[in-house]
Amino acid sequence: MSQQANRSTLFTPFNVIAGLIVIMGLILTVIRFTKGLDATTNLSDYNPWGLWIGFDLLVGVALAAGGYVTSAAVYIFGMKRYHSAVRPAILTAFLGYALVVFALNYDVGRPWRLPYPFFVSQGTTSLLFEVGACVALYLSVLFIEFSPAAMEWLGLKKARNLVVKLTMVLTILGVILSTLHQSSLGALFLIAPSKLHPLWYSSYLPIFFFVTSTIAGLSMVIFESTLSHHFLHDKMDEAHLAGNKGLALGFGKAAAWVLAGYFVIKTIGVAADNNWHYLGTGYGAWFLVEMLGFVALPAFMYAVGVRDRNIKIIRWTAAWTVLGIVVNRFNISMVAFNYHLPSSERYFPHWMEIGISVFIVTVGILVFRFICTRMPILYEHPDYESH
Amino acid sequence: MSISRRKFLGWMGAASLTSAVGTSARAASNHEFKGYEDSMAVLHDITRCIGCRKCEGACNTVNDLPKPEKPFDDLTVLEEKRRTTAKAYTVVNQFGGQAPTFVKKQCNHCQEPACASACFVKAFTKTPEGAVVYNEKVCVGCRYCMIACPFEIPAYEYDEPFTPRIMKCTMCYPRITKGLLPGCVEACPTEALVFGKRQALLKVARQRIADYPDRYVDHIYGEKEMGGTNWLYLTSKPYGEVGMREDLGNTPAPKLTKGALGAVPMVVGLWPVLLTGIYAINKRKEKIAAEEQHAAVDEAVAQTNAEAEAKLAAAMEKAAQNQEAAVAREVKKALEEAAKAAAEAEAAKDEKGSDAPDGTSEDA
Amino acid sequence: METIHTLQEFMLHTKNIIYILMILALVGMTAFWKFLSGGDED
Amino acid sequence: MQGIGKMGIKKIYPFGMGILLCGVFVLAAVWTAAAAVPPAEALALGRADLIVIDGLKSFGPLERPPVPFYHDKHTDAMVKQNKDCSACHETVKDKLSRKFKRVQDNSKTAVMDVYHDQCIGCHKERKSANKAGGPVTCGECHIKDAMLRSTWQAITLDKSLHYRHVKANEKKCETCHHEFNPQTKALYYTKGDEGACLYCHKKKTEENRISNRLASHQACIACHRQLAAKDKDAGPAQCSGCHDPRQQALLEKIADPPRMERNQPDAVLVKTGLKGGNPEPVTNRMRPVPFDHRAHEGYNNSCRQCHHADLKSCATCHTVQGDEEGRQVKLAQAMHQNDARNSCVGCHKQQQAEPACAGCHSSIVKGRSLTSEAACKTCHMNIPVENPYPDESSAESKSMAADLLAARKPVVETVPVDQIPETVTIQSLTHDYEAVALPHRKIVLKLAAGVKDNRLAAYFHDAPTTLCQGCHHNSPATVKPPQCGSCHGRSSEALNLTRPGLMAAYHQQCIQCHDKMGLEKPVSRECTTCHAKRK
Repeated sequence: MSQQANRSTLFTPFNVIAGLIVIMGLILTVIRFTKGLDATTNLSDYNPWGLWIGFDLLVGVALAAGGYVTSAAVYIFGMKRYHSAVRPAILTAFLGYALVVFALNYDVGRPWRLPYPFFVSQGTTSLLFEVGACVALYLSVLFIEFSPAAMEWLGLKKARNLVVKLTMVLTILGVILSTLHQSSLGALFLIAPSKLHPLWYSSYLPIFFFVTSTIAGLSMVIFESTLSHHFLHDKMDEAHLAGNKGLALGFGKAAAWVLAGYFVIKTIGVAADNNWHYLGTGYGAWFLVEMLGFVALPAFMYAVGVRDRNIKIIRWTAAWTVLGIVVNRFNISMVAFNYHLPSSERYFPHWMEIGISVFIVTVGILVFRFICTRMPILYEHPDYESH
Repeated sequence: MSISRRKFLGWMGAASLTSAVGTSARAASNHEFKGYEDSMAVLHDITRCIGCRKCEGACNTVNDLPKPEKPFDDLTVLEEKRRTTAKAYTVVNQFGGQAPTFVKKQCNHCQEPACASACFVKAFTKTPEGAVVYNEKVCVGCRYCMIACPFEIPAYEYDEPFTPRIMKCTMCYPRITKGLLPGCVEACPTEALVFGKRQALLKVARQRIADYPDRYVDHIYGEKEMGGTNWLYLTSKPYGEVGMREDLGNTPAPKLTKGALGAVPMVVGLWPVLLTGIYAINKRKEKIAAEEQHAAVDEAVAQTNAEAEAKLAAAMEKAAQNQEAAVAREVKKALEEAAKAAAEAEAAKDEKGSDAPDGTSEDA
Repeated sequence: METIHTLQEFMLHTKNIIYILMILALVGMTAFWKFLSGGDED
Repeated sequence: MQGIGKMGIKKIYPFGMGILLCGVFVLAAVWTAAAAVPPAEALALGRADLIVIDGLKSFGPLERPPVPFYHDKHTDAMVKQNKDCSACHETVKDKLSRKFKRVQDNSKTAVMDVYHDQCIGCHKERKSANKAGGPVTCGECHIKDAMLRSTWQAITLDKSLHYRHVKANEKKCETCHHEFNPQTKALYYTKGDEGACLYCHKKKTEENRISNRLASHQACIACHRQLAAKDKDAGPAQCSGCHDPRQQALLEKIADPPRMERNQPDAVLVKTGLKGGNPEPVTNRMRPVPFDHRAHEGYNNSCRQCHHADLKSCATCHTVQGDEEGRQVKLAQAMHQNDARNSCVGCHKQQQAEPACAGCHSSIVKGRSLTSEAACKTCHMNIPVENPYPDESSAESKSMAADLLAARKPVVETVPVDQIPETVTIQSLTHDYEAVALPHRKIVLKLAAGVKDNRLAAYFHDAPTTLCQGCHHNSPATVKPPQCGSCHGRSSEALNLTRPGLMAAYHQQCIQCHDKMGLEKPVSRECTTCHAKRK
């Protein structure tokens, strides 16, 4: 993709590695769609969902929450000072969701039937229906929200201005849809109380998932802006470069506060089902690692970073929190799921599954770079300076 | 697609119509659904099972599934613990070494099937006959049903790249609708499996427990589990010891997700109100702020002008007593000052004015 | 419309309707907000 | 572009991939850890002398976990140091206090100090003298949920053991048996009023009577020790001696000890308990039941099997109408309650679990206490006597009981062998397998052999053909019963769920009987062990 962009630096180490990953990805794709899941995954009748759901779907959607969080902050809560963060966030979200849908094609048995739930046979009692509907709608919403950038790039003034008029509606719609499917992803597991370890199973699962999604969103925006700051420095205008610090502080503060709240409701979750005694077990230890290491700790580190204006701490905490989200989603979808089965029946991903996931992430990074190097994401387009 | 869209619309019509007319399912929140009264069921009396695997064989033939590598009269298979797979709708497991107990495992045909509740294309249907049947014509292969099933029954054709199906016992739906017995029941030499109306079989089970109190555990597995199943079990050993989970609870699967699903329309209804409200409030705040700024500026301007005039007046008076030369100089000076002040004020005003549109430009 | 025997069927029926209502609601609310704030907004 | 290229390789790893990878590793580690099953907690080898010291419970909840204490270990240790029980137990009027180093529990602190000072003191002493000692720190004694298994098992003074004591004490019953005079607060003894200790000494100490536990430990151990002191052969004085199952197994058993001498009857009419309320008119009373007391003494290993509260006749408490002295259990119940251990029917039912009987009886519905009218007559013998209801205490009644018992004839003969079909070939079901030739006669003879010497069976199997009904159930007792097929259809049609089809009927009947009788055949559950595969 980016190859033809700049011939002189075609064979930078980054490009070479990315290229290799992409090639591997394509080969694995062929295997997946000719030999089936059996040949490419460790999925079994006991473990029907693996890495492609646990990471590509659950983590993917969570980390793409930056879109609605930022746009809500700026347009609904009127925090204009973060305006420069909206477009990158929207773009990340858009790519995130696009890749989620892309990844789903690998996981489901008959990808071409993915529209069936909406057009052929509506299983409205299923939370997966609800998730599907929201993701589909939100993906289109994100596309529209993102389109102005593309239009500015292509110079479609009229269309661009028209879409910009819709910003408010789209934002609110985006928040609604996100609220729904972010929480419903957690609600997916409500139907299997006998399979998910009591420490992670809770009737509050949907709420937990929604709250964590906002945490993920806030942290991801910081994380992503940090990366852009590092690698796309030359693509950023003063507003973005300047905004970067304020963003980290503002979003860091928010993240810390939400994490604190999350810690509280998680504790209440344990109390609600009286699961205290499980804390003594092996799973309990791991649960505590998640709670203290990936919730309490980042909450504190964020706070520290915000108090003494230490951007470095905030950025590393953001990265750590993002990892925390990964851990949480992995726990629910894989580690604590089927806890009752003997270890011989437990699931661990096949290298090809990991390969595909890495491939998809790489594609994401490449597309992100491709767009940022061309469209007005990290800078404001001269013709559309706001005044 | 066109057909399907027509379907969709038709369904919309039907739905809205019925909702208008009011359907027969007038269910208050405390209403309990009893399932189909005359649904059929199978009673599996574990104490009678001799582990001959005839049921497995029959199941394999009537559903023409691939032949297994070990034949069905090879009982060594029983030694390792098995589950249902895409190639075997039912398996018999052995528990305990001396005087072992044998337990048949297959789809329990829940009265409120978790698979059906979980499926986002309605691929599973609970038929009035009691069977839970699967329709591969719509299945997308998401395998959520396998996640949902508390008995870990549905299996998936992982080796099938293009048309993978979910595979599970159908209670021999095609056969029972023809008035035949399910394959396994017909083949069972000891009637460890008995096929009949669920209500009747429950009576039979209770009677057996009453007649032979020291042979049976006083519990019919499947009467209440997960809201009740159409496959019922009797046993002499505790169910936990013969590989059946006793911690599933009696909540029917749809109830587990009812709350979450119920929250969805509330969000759709209230979020717009909430968010737009917040937005409007912020907008209002900005408006007021902007107006206050304007007011302040005007005042400032007025003030400076006033001062200028005062100065001018004073100067005139002075001039009256002084000679022209001095007068002329004074007046000139004063006028300049006034003009300057006014200009500043104007400048300030412009600045503010230019700020106002910023930011708000997007929100229309 | 034949009687509903299972909670599953009941939820299917009600959710079908609710999903349609939700779509209508989203459209309707937007329109109504426009109408409501028709005066002061530009 | 340059940016990405040059800095990419430098920076992208610490950030993007680095974080993902380390995440994966952390997970992988925990994953496997979480999946692994926790190690099974090690169980200490069971001992019978495990005592849990939790005496402070009487002063409110315990602050620390109770202390597991091995009594015999300490006894042995004392012996080694040639100390005796007095090293730990005070003596109050020539009886050892069962409490440790004290006579009664005065106050919490007092009791606590006794243990702390004495136990730890002694253990420390031993240590300083560097001899084998015990724990001295809190945690070593107060073990939280200690995984210790006690093999303690109550010991019953059965006929054999009782007789050994009778012999050893030259029939001086008063050595053990006594009664209590509340006025004089003294123990005394009256010949012929002996009873089991448990009749008076109950589980818990009551007014004027110490608990059975206390009583037996005081009396038995004291006596055993005295004998030991005079180095006569004495019973055990240590916990395991009486309470360890392995030790109990080693106790000498007297094959059939002579009857106990408590002037009990040989034969007796079960009294109908006229106490409380008028007797029903003579005409519709059940015939009195002659009871072979002597024989039943032989069947049971202790009087308490039937005489659960005292040695009086059943009807004294269990009157016809019921009486609070008998907890309102009516005479009929006391005799017929089929799930009670002490009732006639209940006890007889238990006998049916014997492998020889279970083959048939396990498939007979338990619900009703009696299976046939004939069964009633077996006990309530309906043979003409001039006065069926003699006065209970009269000699007449005694003789009548004897006569009736003499008249009651066990049915020992079975259907003559030549009338038992040699083999029965089951043709009707040949499908996958050849017809089965049932070794019919062999089976009948096997059943007969099983109950040959069983008097209970001999009395209740009231006809030679009763055995046949084990398989030919629900059909008249005859040597030519109707075919199985006449009731059992070809397969279970949904119409009749309660009656198995023919194939099922056969399999259930055969297999269940083989299981319950614990027969070595069939050697395997392969169908072909009974059925020849059809060509």
